[in-house]
Amino acid sequence: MVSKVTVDENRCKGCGLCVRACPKKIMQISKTKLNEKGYHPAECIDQAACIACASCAWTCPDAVITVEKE
Amino acid sequence: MVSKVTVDENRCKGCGLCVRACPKKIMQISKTKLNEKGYHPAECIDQAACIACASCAWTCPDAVITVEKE
Amino acid sequence: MLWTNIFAGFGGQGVLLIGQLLAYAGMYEGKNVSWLPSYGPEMRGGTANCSVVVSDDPIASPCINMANCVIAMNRPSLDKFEQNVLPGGKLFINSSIIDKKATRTDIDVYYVPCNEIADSLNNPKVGNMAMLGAYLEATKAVESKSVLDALLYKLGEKKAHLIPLNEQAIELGKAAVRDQLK
Amino acid sequence: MLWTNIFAGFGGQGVLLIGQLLAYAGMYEGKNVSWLPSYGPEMRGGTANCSVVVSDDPIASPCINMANCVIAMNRPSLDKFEQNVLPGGKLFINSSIIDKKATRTDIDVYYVPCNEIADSLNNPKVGNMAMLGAYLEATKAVESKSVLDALLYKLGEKKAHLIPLNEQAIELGKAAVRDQLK
Amino acid sequence: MTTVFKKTPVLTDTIMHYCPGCGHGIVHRLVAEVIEELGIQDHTIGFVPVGCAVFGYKYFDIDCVEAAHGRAPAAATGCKRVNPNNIVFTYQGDGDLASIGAAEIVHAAHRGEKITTIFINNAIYGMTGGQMAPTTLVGQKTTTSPYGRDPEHCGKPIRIAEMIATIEGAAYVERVSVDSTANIRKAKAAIKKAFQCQIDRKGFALVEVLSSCPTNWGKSPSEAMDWIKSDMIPYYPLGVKKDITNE
Amino acid sequence: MTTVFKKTPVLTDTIMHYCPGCGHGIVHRLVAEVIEELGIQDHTIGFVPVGCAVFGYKYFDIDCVEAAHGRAPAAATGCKRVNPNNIVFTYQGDGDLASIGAAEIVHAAHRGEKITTIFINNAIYGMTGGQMAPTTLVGQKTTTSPYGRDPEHCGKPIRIAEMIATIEGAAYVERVSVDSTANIRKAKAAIKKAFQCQIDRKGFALVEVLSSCPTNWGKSPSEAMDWIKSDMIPYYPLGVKKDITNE
Amino acid sequence: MAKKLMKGSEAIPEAAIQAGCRFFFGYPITPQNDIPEYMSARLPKIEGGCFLQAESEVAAINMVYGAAAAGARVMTSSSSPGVSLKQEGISYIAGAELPCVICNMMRGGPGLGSIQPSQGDYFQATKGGGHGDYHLIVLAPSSVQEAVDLMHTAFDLADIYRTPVMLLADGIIGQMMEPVEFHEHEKRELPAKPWAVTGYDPKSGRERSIVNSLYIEVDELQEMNDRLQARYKEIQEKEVMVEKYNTEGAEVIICAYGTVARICKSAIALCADKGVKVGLVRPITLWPFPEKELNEVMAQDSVKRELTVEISAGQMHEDVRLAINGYKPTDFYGKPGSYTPTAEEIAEYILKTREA
Amino acid sequence: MAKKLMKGSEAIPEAAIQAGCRFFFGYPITPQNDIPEYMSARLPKIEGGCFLQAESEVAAINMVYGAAAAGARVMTSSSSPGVSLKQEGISYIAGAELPCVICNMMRGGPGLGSIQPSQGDYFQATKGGGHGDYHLIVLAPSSVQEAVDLMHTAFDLADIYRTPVMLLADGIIGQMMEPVEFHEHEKRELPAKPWAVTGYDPKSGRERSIVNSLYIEVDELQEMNDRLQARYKEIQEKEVMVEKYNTEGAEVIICAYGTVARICKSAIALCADKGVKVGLVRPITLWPFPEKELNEVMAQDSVKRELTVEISAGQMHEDVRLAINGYKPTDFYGKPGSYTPTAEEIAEYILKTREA
Ligand SMILES: Cc1ncc(C[n+]2csc(CCOP(=O)(O)OP(=O)(O)O)c2C)c(N)n1
Ligand SMILES: Cc1ncc(C[n+]2csc(CCOP(=O)(O)OP(=O)(O)O)c2C)c(N)n1
Ligand code: SF4
Ligand code: SF4
Ligand code: SF4
Ligand code: SF4
Repeated sequence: MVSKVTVDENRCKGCGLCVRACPKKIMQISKTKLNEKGYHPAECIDQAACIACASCAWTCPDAVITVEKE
Repeated sequence: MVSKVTVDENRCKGCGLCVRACPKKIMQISKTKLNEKGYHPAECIDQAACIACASCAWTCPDAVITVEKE
Repeated sequence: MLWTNIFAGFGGQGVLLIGQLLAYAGMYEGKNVSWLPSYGPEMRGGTANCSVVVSDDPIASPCINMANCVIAMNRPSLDKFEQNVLPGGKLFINSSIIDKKATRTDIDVYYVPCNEIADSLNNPKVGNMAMLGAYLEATKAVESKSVLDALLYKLGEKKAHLIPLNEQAIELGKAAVRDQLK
Repeated sequence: MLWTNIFAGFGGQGVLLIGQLLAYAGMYEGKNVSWLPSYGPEMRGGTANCSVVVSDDPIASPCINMANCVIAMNRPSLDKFEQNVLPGGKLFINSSIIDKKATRTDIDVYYVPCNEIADSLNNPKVGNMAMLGAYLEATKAVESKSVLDALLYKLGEKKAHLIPLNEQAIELGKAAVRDQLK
Repeated sequence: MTTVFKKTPVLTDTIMHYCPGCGHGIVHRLVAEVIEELGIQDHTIGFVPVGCAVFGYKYFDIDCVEAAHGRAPAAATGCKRVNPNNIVFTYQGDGDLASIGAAEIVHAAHRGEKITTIFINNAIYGMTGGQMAPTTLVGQKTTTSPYGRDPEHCGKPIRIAEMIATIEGAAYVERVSVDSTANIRKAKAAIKKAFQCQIDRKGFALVEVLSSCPTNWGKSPSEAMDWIKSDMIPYYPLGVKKDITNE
Repeated sequence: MTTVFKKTPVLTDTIMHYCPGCGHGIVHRLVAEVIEELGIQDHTIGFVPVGCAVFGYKYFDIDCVEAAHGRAPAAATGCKRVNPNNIVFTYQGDGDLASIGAAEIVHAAHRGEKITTIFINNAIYGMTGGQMAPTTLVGQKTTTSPYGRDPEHCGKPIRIAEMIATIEGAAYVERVSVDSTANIRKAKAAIKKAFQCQIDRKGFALVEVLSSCPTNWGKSPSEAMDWIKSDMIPYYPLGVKKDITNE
Repeated sequence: MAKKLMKGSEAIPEAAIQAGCRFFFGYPITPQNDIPEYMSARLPKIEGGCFLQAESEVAAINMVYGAAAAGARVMTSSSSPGVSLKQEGISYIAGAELPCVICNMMRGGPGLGSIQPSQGDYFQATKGGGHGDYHLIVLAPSSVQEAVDLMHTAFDLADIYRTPVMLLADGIIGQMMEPVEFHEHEKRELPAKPWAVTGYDPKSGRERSIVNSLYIEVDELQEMNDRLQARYKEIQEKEVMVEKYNTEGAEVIICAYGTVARICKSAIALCADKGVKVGLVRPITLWPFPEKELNEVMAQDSVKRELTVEISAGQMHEDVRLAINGYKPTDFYGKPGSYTPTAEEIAEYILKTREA
Repeated sequence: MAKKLMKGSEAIPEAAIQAGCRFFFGYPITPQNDIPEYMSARLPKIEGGCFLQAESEVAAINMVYGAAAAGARVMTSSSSPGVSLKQEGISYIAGAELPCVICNMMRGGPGLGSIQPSQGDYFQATKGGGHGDYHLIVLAPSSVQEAVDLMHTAFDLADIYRTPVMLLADGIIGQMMEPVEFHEHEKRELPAKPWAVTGYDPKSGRERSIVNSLYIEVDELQEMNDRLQARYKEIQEKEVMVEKYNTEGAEVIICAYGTVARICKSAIALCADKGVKVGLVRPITLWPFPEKELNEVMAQDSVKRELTVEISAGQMHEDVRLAINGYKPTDFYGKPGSYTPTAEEIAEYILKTREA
C-alpha cells in the first residue's frame, strides 16, 4: 500500500496533535522549517510507513492534512 | 371534648376551602352574612361536632380560622 | 355637541359595559367617541370606572377630569366623582343602594332606582341598563335604537333574545327620570 | 523635558517590558510618566506596541500619535511607525532583523543589532535590553541605574541574579550607538 | 381551652390581596409558621418576586426585599454573601422562576448558594392575567395559548424540581402540593426542612409547591384544588427529588 | 490515489484564528463535515456565539448569524420559526451556554425547538482570558479563581448534558470528547445524529463536546488533551444522556 | 371598511398583522398584555405566522433578532422594565442593521414602579438606552387610529432604513377604545432583503449572508457607524412627522406627545375660553425630533414662549430646548411617575404663568 | 505612601477596596477583565470580603441590588454590552434608593462592536438607559490617579445620596499605567443605613426594613419620584466637579472628558505653538453636568466659540448645547465607533475652523 500524507505547511500551527495521534509515530514537528505565520509545521518523516489511517487528519484542528492512498 | 372554631369573618373571603377540608362537614359558607369586603364568610354550623382536627384552619389561605379545644 | 361622561361603580355592576354601549351607539350615529377604563390596582379592589366622550367634533382628550355627566352606581363612586361634574352638568345616582343625596346645587341630579327596576324585571343584572336609559332620557346624547344595536353586537346572535329585556330596562330607566327633568 | 516614545515589535520581543521599565525609571526619578499598550485584535495577530511618556511637567495625553522617539524591533513596526517620528526626533531600528534603512531624513536614525548583542551574551531574550540601552544613550531620558532598579522590582528578588546580564546588554546597546550619535 | 390552631404572628395583620382560595395564601402561612417554629424571625430576610406574591413584604413580618422579575435568587445571593448568618429565602412563581429567572435559579443551585427557595407552581401567570407559563399543562388554555398548549408548538411543561435536582449544589429538592390538608401538612414539613438545610449550611434548597390559581384557571377554589390532584400531580409527581442533607 | 481525508469544502479557506491545538478547530471541522455529508449546506444557518468561536462565520461556508452572548438559542429560534425548513444550529461555549445563556438553552430544550446545539465545554472562558466557567473543575485555577475553584464558595461544576436531558423537549443529548482520535470519531457521529434529529423534526438536540483550551489552561496542546482524559472525563462522563429519536 | 370600536392594544397587533407582520415574540407585562394575547389568537391562524411567548424579554428581543435576520417582518412588545432588559438586543439589532418593530407601552418608573401610564422612557427610546451610537425611529401615536396607521409606517421605515423602529405609547393608548378604520395603506417602495440568512448555495452565485455587528478593526467599525449615521441623517431629512394644532398666531406653543398632547388640546380649548390663544406642536416622530417644524412655529412674532407638557421630569423638554436653542423662553409642566395632568391644571398653569 | 506604577484596571479595584468596598459581583467582558480578576485575588483575603463571578450581567447587578439592600459597600464592573444588560437592574437600584458603584469601561458599539476605547455610552449613563426618571451620578476620570481618587468619592456619594454611582471610563484608562498614590482620603460624613435588611426583631423597636421600588398608587409613586428629584437637585447644587485648564483669556474652549480631554490638552499645546489660545473645560461629573462652570468660562469676552471633542457622534455635545443655550457658537469634533482622535488632528481642526 502506498499512502501519502500532505501537510499544508502555511496553515499548520505546529500544535503537535497529529504527532500525538499518529499510531505509527511518523509525524513530527519540523525543527528547521518556519512558516509564514512563524510556526514550525508538522511533517511526515516516513511516508512509506503510513497506513493511511488518517488519525493525524482527524485530529488536526486546522484541517491542514490531506491523506491519500493507492 | 369541647372544641371551638372561630372564623375571623371580616378577613374571610368565602372561598369555601375550609368547607371542602372539614371531615365532619360542619363548615359552610354563610348564605346570609356579607362581610366588609363583600364576601359571604364561612361559619361553623355545629361546634359540638368539631373534633378540633384543624383541617379547616390548615387549609384556609387567609389564616382566618382559630381552633381551640378543652 | 360634546358629552363627556364618567361611569363609575362596583366591578360587577356593568358600568364599563354601559360606557361601551354609549360609545358604540355614538359611533353608529357617526359621532366621534372614545372610551377609557381606569385600570390598575383599583380593579383588584373591586371598583371600576370609565370615561366616555361622545362628540360631533374630533375629540381632544379621552381623559376626563371634569365631566358633563357623572353616573354613580354606588356610594364610593358618588363620593369620589360628585366633585367632577361640570357646573350645569348632570349627576345620575343609583338611588337603590345609595342612600345619600347629592350635595351640589349647581348641577342637575337624577335619582334612578336601578336595582328596583332590575328586580321588577326579575333580572338583577339589568340595573345598569336602567341607568343607561335614565342617562339617555336626560341627555338625548344618542338614540336608544343605537344603544340596542350596540348591545346586539356585543351579545352576539346567540344571546339576541336578551334584547327585549334590556330594552324594557332602558325604558323603565327613562321613565324613572322623566318627571325629574327640568 | 518631554519624551514621547513608541515601542513596537513582535509579541515575544519584550517591547511592552522595556516600555514599562522606562516608565518605572522615570517615576523613580520623580518624573511624570505614562505607559499605554495597544490592546485588542492586533495582540492575537502577534504584534505589540506601547506608548510611553516621560515628562517633567504633568502629562497631557498618554496617547501618542507623533513621538519624539520610535523604537522598531521588527520590520512591520518600522513600516508602520516611521512616519510617526516628530521632525528632529529619533528612530531606533533593530538592525539584526530589519534589513531596510529608514527613509526619513529629518530625524536621527540609530541602528542597533539587538539580536547579535543578545547572541553575544548567549541569551536571545535580552535583545530588548540592548535596544533600551541604545535608547538611553541617545536620549539620556533616564539613568541606567533607575532602569535597573525597575528591572529588579519587576523580576523580584528570586530572579535578581539576572540583573548583571541585563546590565551588560544595556551597556552593549549603549556602545552600539555611541558612534552614531550626532 | 387550649389553642390548636391560630394565625402565626410572623404573618402581619394585613389582609392579603390574593383572590379567594388562592394557594399563595396557604403557602405564605406555612412559610411564616416555619419561621416562627424555627425561631428565626429576627434574622430571616425574605425576597419576594414580581408576580401575585409581589406584595409579600406586606404579609411576612420580617425584613423583605422586592426583587426584579426572576432575579430573586441573584438578589438573595448578594444579601446572603453580605450577612452569611442571616436566613435568606426567595418566594417565586413559575413565570418568575421557571421562565425569566431560569438562569438565576440554575446558578443559585450551581453555586450551592445557601438560600432557600419556595417555588409556587400554579401552571400559569397569575399577576398579569393568566398567560401561559413553562409549567402550563399540555392542552391547558391560557390567554396566550387560547387553543390550549400545543406541545408541537411550544413543548411540554418543564419539571423544575427534577431539573434542579441534577445540580450538585442543590442539597434538598422536594415537590409538594397544597390540594389537600394532608398534602399541606407535608408541604409544611418540606418547607421546614428546606429552611433547616440552610440553617445547617448544607447548600441550596428548593421546595416546589403545586398551587392553585382559581381566578385564571376559571375554576372555583375547590375545583381548582381538585384539578391539582387530577391533572397536575400526575405530570408533576410529588416527593423528594434530592436530599443530601444527611451527608 | 484515492483521497482518504481532505478538508471539507464547507470550511472556508480562511485560516482559523484559534490558538495552536485548540479544540474549537476540531469541532468546526466535524460540524462542517457533517453538513457536507448530510447535503444540507445550502439551507443550513449557523448561529455563532460570543466567545472564541465569535468568528465562526468566517469559517463555516454557510449563511451565519452572530448572536449576542448566550442568546444564540433564542436567535436561532427566531430564525427557525421563520423558515422551518432551514437547518439551524447554534455553536456555543460554556460561558455562553452554561452561564449567561442558561435560560435560553433550557427554554430551547423546553420548547422542543427543532434546532441543534453544539456545546463546547472547555472548562474556562477562552476569549476573555481564562476566567472561571460554571464548568471549571474543582481546584482548577483560572484568572477569577486564582486559588483554585472552591466548591464551598461557588459550587461544583454544572453538568449541562445531564441537566438538559431532564427536559421533555430534548430529543437527543450526548456528551463526547475530542481528546483522542477514537473519541473524535464518536464526536462526529454524535454531531451527525444531532443534525439528523433536526432533519427528522424530532425535537431539540444537544451535543456537549469536552474540548481543550491549551492557552488558558497553561498547557501544551498535547498535555491539554491528556487533561481532558485524566480530569474532565471522570467528572463529565461521556455517552448518550437522552435519545428519543427512535420513538 | 366600516369603523370598529377597538382597544388600542388590540388595534395595534391587528394593524401589525395587516402590515405584514407574521412573527411576534414577547413576554407578558402589564399594561400591554392584550398585544401578545391578540397575537396568540390570530397568528396561529395565519399561514406561516408564528406567535411565541419567549422565556424573557431578553430572549424575546433575540428571537426578534433571529427572525429579522431571516428576513421576516417581526415585532415585539413590552413595557418599561421589560424594555430595559431588551437594550443589549436592541443595540445589536441596530448594529447588525436589521429591521423590526418594538412597542413600548410605558408605565411608571423607575424600578418596578407602577402599571399606570407614564412617559418616563423618552430618553431611553430617543437617545439610545443601549450602548453605542445608534438611534431608533420612535413613533408616538396619540389615538388608536393613529397607532394603527403608524404601525404600517413603522414596518415600512424599518425595512427601508434597516433599523429597529419603536412605537412609544403610554398605557392610555393601549387601554382606550376608539373607532378605527383599517383602510388600505399607501405602499412605499420596499427594498429586497438579499442580506437575509435563508440558506447559501455556493453554486447559486449569491453571496453568503452574514448578519453581524462585530467589527473588530477600528476602521471597519467606523465604516459601520458611518453607514448608520448617514442613514440617520437621511431619516432626519425625510421622515419627520408632526402635527401642528392651532399654532397660527398663538401666544403660547405647547409641545407634547401621545395622549398628553390630547389633554393639551382640551387645555387649549379652556384657554381659548379665557381669550388666550395657545397652539400645540405634537411630535409624531420623537426621533427624528421635529426641530425645524417646531422652530417655524416658534418663529412667529405672536409666540411669546413654549411650554412642554409630559408625564416625566422633562425628558422631551431637552429636545425642545435643543431645538429652540435659547431664542425664546421655554418652560416645563409635568411630573415624573404616573401622574397624568388634567386639562384644567394645564390651562390654569398657562394662564397663571402668563400673568407672572 | 510611595507612588506605584499601576494599570487603571488594577488601581480602580484597589482603590475600591481602600474605599471600603468588600463585595464585588461581575461578569467577564473585555476590556475590563482586570477588575474582576484583581478582586478575585484580593477580596477572599479580606475578612468579610466576597468576590463572586455572576452567571451574567443581569445576575451581577441583581446581586449588587441584594448586597446593597443588606447595607454593604458593593460594586460591579462591565463594558458596554454588559452595561446594557444591567439597565433594568440599575433602574431598580435607583428606584429602591440603594447605594452602589458601577464601572463601565466603554468599548466601541453598537452591538458587539469592538473592544477598543469609545465614549458611545454617554447618553446611556447620563440620561438613564433604563426606564423611568432617574439619574446616576456619573464620574469620568482622565488619569489613573483620578480614577483612584474618584473611587472614594463614588462610594461616598452613593451612600450619602442613596443612589447608584457610575464610573464611566474608556478602555484607555483601564489599560494605561501611571504612577498612583493611595493617600488618605478626606472622610465625608456618611449617613447610617437603618433601611438595610439585616434582620427584624419585633421586640427591638426598630421598624421593619423593606427594600422596594413598587409604588402601585399614583400618589405613592409620585412621592418616591419627588424624593428622587429633590435629591438630584441637591446633587446638582453640591457635587459638580470640573477641571478648567488654560481657560483664562482663551479664544476657543474645548469641552471633553476622560482620556480624550488629555489628548485635547496636547492639542491645546500644539495650538499655543501657533499662537492660538485654547482652553479646556473637562467635566469630571458628567451628571451633574457642569453647566454653570462651563458658562462662566464661555462668558469671557475672549471666548469666540466652543468645541466638543468625543469618541462618539456627539453625545455630550447635547449637554454642552443645553448649557450654552445658543448664546455662543458650539461645534463638535469626533466620530462614533472606536476611533480615538489625535492631538494633531484636533489642533488642525481648531486652526482650520478658525480661519473659516
Ligand atoms: C422584566 C419584567 N417582565 C415582566 C413583568 C410582568 N410580570 C409581572 S408578574 C409576571 C409573572 C407572574 O407569574 P408567576 O411568576 O407565575 O407568578 P404568579 O402571579 O402566578 O404567582 C410578569 C410576567 C415584569 N414586572 N417585569
Ligand atoms: C453581554 C456580554 N457579556 C460578556 C461578554 C464578554 N465575553 C465575550 S466571550 C465570553 C465568554 C467566552 O467563554 P466561552 O463561552 O466559554 O467560550 P470560549 O471562548 O471558551 O470558547 C465573554 C464573557 C460579551 N461580549 N457580552
Ligand atoms: S495537528 Fe495540524 S496544525 Fe497541529 S501540528 Fe499537526 S498538521 Fe499542524
Ligand atoms: S378557607 Fe378561610 S377564607 Fe376560605 S371560606 Fe374558609 S375561612 Fe373563609
Ligand atoms: S390571580 Fe391566581 S395566583 Fe394570583 S392571587 Fe388570584 S388566584 Fe392567586
Ligand atoms: S483561548 Fe482557548 S478556546 Fe480560545 S482559541 Fe485559544 S485555545 Fe482555543
